[in-house]
Amino acid sequence: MITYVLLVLFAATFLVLIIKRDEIAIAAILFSFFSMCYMFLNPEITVFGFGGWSPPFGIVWVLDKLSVFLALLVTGVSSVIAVYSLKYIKERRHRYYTLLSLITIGLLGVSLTGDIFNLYVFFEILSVSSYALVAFFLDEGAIEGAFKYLMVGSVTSLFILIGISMLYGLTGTLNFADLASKISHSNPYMIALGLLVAGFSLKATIIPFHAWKPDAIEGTPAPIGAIFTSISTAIGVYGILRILFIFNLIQLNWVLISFGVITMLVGAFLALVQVNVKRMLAYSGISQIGYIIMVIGFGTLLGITSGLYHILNNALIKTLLFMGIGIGIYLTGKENLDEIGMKSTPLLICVGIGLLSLSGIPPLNGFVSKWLIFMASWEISPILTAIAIIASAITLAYSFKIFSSMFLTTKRIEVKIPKILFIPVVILTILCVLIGVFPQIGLNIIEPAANALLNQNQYITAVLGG
Amino acid sequence: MDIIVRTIVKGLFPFIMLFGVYILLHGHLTPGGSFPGGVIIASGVALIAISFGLRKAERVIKEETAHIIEGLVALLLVLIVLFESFARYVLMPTGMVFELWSAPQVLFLNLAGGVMVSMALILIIFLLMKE
Amino acid sequence: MKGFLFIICLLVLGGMFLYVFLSPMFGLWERKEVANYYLNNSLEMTGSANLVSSIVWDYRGFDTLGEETVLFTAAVGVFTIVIFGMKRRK
Amino acid sequence: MLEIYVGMVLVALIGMYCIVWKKNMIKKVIGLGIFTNSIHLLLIAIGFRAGGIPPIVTRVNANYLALQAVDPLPQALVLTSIVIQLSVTALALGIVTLAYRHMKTLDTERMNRLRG
Repeated sequence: MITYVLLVLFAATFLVLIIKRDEIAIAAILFSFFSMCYMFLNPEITVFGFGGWSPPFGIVWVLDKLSVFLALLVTGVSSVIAVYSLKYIKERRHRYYTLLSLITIGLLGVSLTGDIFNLYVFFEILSVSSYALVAFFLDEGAIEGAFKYLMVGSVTSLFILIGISMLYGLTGTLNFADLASKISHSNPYMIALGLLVAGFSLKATIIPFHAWKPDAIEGTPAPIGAIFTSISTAIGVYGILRILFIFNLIQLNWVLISFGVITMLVGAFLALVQVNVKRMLAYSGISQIGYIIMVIGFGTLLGITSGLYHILNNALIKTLLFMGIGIGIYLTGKENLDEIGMKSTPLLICVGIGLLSLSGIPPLNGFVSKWLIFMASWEISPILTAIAIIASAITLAYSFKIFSSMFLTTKRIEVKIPKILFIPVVILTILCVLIGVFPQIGLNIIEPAANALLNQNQYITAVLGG
Repeated sequence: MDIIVRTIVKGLFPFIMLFGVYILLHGHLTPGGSFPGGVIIASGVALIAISFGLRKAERVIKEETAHIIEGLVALLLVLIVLFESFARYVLMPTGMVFELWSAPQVLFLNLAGGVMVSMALILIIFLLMKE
Repeated sequence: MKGFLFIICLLVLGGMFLYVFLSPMFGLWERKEVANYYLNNSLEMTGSANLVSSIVWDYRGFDTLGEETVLFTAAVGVFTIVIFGMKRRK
Repeated sequence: MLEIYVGMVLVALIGMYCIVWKKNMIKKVIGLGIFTNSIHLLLIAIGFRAGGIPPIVTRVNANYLALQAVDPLPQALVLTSIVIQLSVTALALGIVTLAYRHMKTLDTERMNRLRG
């Protein structure tokens, strides 16, 4: 089943430039989303060896609940964005769609792979195509931001390569399950772990590595900004989770908690002072990732569940906000806060719902995961809950700032929103409200994923035991 | 570029190409394979582009054809690698070892990979040289 | 002053690397079960005399497919960036 | 073995220093190349074996190859990572040529001031 998904996706990327029709790429991404939904239904872990080789000798893709949940999220968001950018991108659209489907392949590959070097190769596909997309709009800001992102990104992915070669030197294998059974918690392994986590935390934009994001997002078109803030950060967090899963270190660790808290606060404060809408959303994405990293540092089942739930919600909200504001930028052509006022009630409702759920207002999905986060942090120590509440108060402040500047300012222009741009926004708004009102939908997706993360030997026996 | 470089490049070009194809074809017997072979072929074309200018190099291979060849060969590569367990029946490793046909699958994939590498590099060289 | 500080933390990083590389268990052939498997029976399974090519294209062919797409991405990416840069300047 | 690893770490540090500290864009790209090549050196050094022969099977060394040959797996990883480094450098040089066309300078310091 996986080979058909990959065949369709690879064929789409290679044929869009030749056949010069973008619908192939959209159809391929949608097909991969539906097949991921189908994959999610069968309960047990499926293992697929490429070329028919058995796990430690060939490359293996392992579809346990966590990977399929992330693949579902990734392909879902990129299919919504593929539909949205059909109208949003006006020139050079074939190249845009080639790079978009390459990003989808990279994200899908990183989330489903069971081999550490294959993880690096797909992480590199993802990075190289996002370097190209960052420099898509080619004014001075984009070029400088793209070059900085390229330099920082390739240095950190080289750190990942050093970590991989250390692990190969120490254990002699490249397969996740084989590594997991051979790793001991002695010092050399900890240094390799540190390098790998540092490499992945760049994509997840944790504080020391977050500088590239605002400049990069300022230069990219809005749909790609949505991809960067929502799913490529989710992949960074997933990389950290998978590495800790291999090292069997999913327990209370104060390093992650402190990084999460710093990222949460710094991201929220910086978001408050921004003028450019895209930069503000970028910083807000950074602070949401701070929540997730803090909660993952708890290592408890409730912590992991709330972290994964917040990844899902953050992806939905950020994509909704970027697309809603993208419509504003598309119509007014400007990106600063005080120039994208619009007079259109349907858009007001959708972006309003997105902003409300960003700041965690009860009936919506942001509240559900924020509530889980507060409960998880209450178990560990009340101070963390207090900090989390302060950060979500700041989130409320800057989301109101966006709302007022877009819909309540005096100078608003009469607009008519094109259909293709508006349907994805409506779909995501309905999804946000649905998950907010019936949180059980999200839970029965995320509960098995959190359990899959916590017991490692089930994974090992599935892959190696056969 | 001046006349000396042009005559030398004109003389060397066929041998560079021949050597690149040789490395490509014998990827499974001798060291080297799809990447060194592809790079040597691309460097031959780059020599032509540098010394004779882009118009002459376009006569060797145009940019659009490079795109099309790269897309199609990549598709072929995807088909074989993804369905490798079936492809192995067709491209069975024949009994004879150390001859050209000893590993048809590795040979075929080497060729496809080499063509893709050389087409991609030619594209990048042409694009970076465009004024 | 900042340069000096930066060189210090680079040396610390290098020291960490060296600590791992020179640790006793690093690169021992007893631990390399996968590599010994390739050395012993890759000629029969794939028929190719060059073991590195047999790994690159047969055992880990999917890695090389992924990496050909990286090269394809670079070609498309440079194509996107350079062509538009020129048109805009005219 | 000690001198290979020490050499690799030194080259890696030089590469990192060059990436971070040099102002000119092209020098940063060269520093990236140095850093990547030091990692390839590391990968090959992991597959090292005293008195090892290249992992190519010939009629002569068919029987004693398994005990003499160097480890082929890191060499396959190096092939892959060389091509990845090639594509990152190609993209970086694409961006550098564009930056020079737009802003007539390759010095990242002045580029920051230009953008304000």
